[in-house]
Amino acid sequence: MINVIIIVLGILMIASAFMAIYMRSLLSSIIAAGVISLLASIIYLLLAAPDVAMMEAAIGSGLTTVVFLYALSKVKNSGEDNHG
Amino acid sequence: MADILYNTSAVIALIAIVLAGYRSLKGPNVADRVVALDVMTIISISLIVYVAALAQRIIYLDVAMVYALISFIGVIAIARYLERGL
Amino acid sequence: MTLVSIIGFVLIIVGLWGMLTQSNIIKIIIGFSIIDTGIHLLIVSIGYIKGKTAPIIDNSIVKADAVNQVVDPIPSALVLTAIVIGLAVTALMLVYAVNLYQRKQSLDINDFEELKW
Amino acid sequence: MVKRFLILLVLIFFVIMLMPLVSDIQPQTELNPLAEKYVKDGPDELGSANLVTSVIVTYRGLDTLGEVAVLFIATAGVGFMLRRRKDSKLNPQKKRESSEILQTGTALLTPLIFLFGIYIFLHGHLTPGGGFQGGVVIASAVLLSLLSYPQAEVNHKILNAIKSLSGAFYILIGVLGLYLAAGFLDNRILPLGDFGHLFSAGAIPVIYSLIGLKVGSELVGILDSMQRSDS
Repeated sequence: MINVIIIVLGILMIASAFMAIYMRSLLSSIIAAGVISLLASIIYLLLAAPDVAMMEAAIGSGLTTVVFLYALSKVKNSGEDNHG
Repeated sequence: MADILYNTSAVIALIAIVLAGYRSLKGPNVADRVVALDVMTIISISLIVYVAALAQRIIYLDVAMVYALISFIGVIAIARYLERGL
Repeated sequence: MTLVSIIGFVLIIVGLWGMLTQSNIIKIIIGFSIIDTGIHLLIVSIGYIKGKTAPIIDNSIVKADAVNQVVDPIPSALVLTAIVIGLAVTALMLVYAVNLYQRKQSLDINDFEELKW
Repeated sequence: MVKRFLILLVLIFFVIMLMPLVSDIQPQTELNPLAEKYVKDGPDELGSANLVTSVIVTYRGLDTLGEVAVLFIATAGVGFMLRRRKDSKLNPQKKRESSEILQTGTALLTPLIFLFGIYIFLHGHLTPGGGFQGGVVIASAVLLSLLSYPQAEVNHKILNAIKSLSGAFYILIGVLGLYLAAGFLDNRILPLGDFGHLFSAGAIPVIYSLIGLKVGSELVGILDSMQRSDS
């Protein structure tokens, strides 16, 4: 069962990574990058590393997204369509 | 008996996370993706509790608490960004 | 080679591909953070031992028999500090990107050609 | 087109170069000798139930010191690059106020998140978590306040005081370990106490609390300078 969970989450992570790179709008890329670290923390827990899982849960899904968004809100006049 | 219960719940959670992931990758709108991210957070919490039950360690539940208490901040930040308040 | 190490390796390659092909600076930084996650997965997967549990001693682990029951604590400790540094470095790179944008009003890496030869 | 081809070539080269490294990772069946020593001697020697904590704080304490230094340098870099220009011609556009629901929820949740962060770094030697995680949780609480009250200002004197004092005391406790116990950042300067209780494991709770305060204040510094820089 553990292997099935790891395979499904891994496929989702790799698909999110491709979408994070090829998505047209920057905001969607940032959300896809958030999905990657969200799923990574479950894999850390399956690998018996709860400390790392807690770290990734706190940093990856919260603070990294917010830091990216602060930077994006300072450059948002660059002609990007943020609602795509 | 307990094995069947564990496996069934894991399969249900995996199907749910795949569906939410599909919406977060495809969703035509940013709002769709944000809601999908929020749904994936909730399903992840249940998966973490599942892993804790599978490994029979009560201390893993701390990770689920951190998740539940912290991870909505990203969604709030995206919402504030969309309404030009960040 | 284990399953998780394959996932980590693929993430590293995908992130590198993104860093090399994309021209938007923020996309490059996103590629960097994908590489970060891949490396962390790779390092944690080295310390995992099948069928063993987390290196935290409580009621469910006998203290004298802990050697046969827990996984390697050292990769966890390394990755723990690496994640915080990753966040700080990402923030620093984003600040550089914002400064570059204020200089030229553009985020395209091809517009910055002072050092091109 | 040529550029794409070159990138693909570089990537294939990279894969070939790293492939032996990854394929050498075999599923292990037992601990390597160093980890075995840490696991076998750690609980009796240092009294910490969480072995990751004992590796981070004491066995590899110098690594953690270097990590905190890198974090400090990165924060200083962010603050330097985003320093507020007094003579800025752009007047900062008015930010939209947050809604009533968010403000009420923030007022309810921020003390709870603070409390949970303090719980995490005080119990770093018993449960998963510790200084780094607790610091991040505290930074998230401040971030929630910054999101719902965008005009609010973080008190910089208090922030800088926490930053400097926690760093200084961290070094001081490390040096005390050099004199009173076996080496730098040794935790046996305080009595070890009963295994598995809150007041145990010597100085590990004190050191980890200081690390938590340091990491939390540094991250708050990064977030605050990114939020208030007008550009």
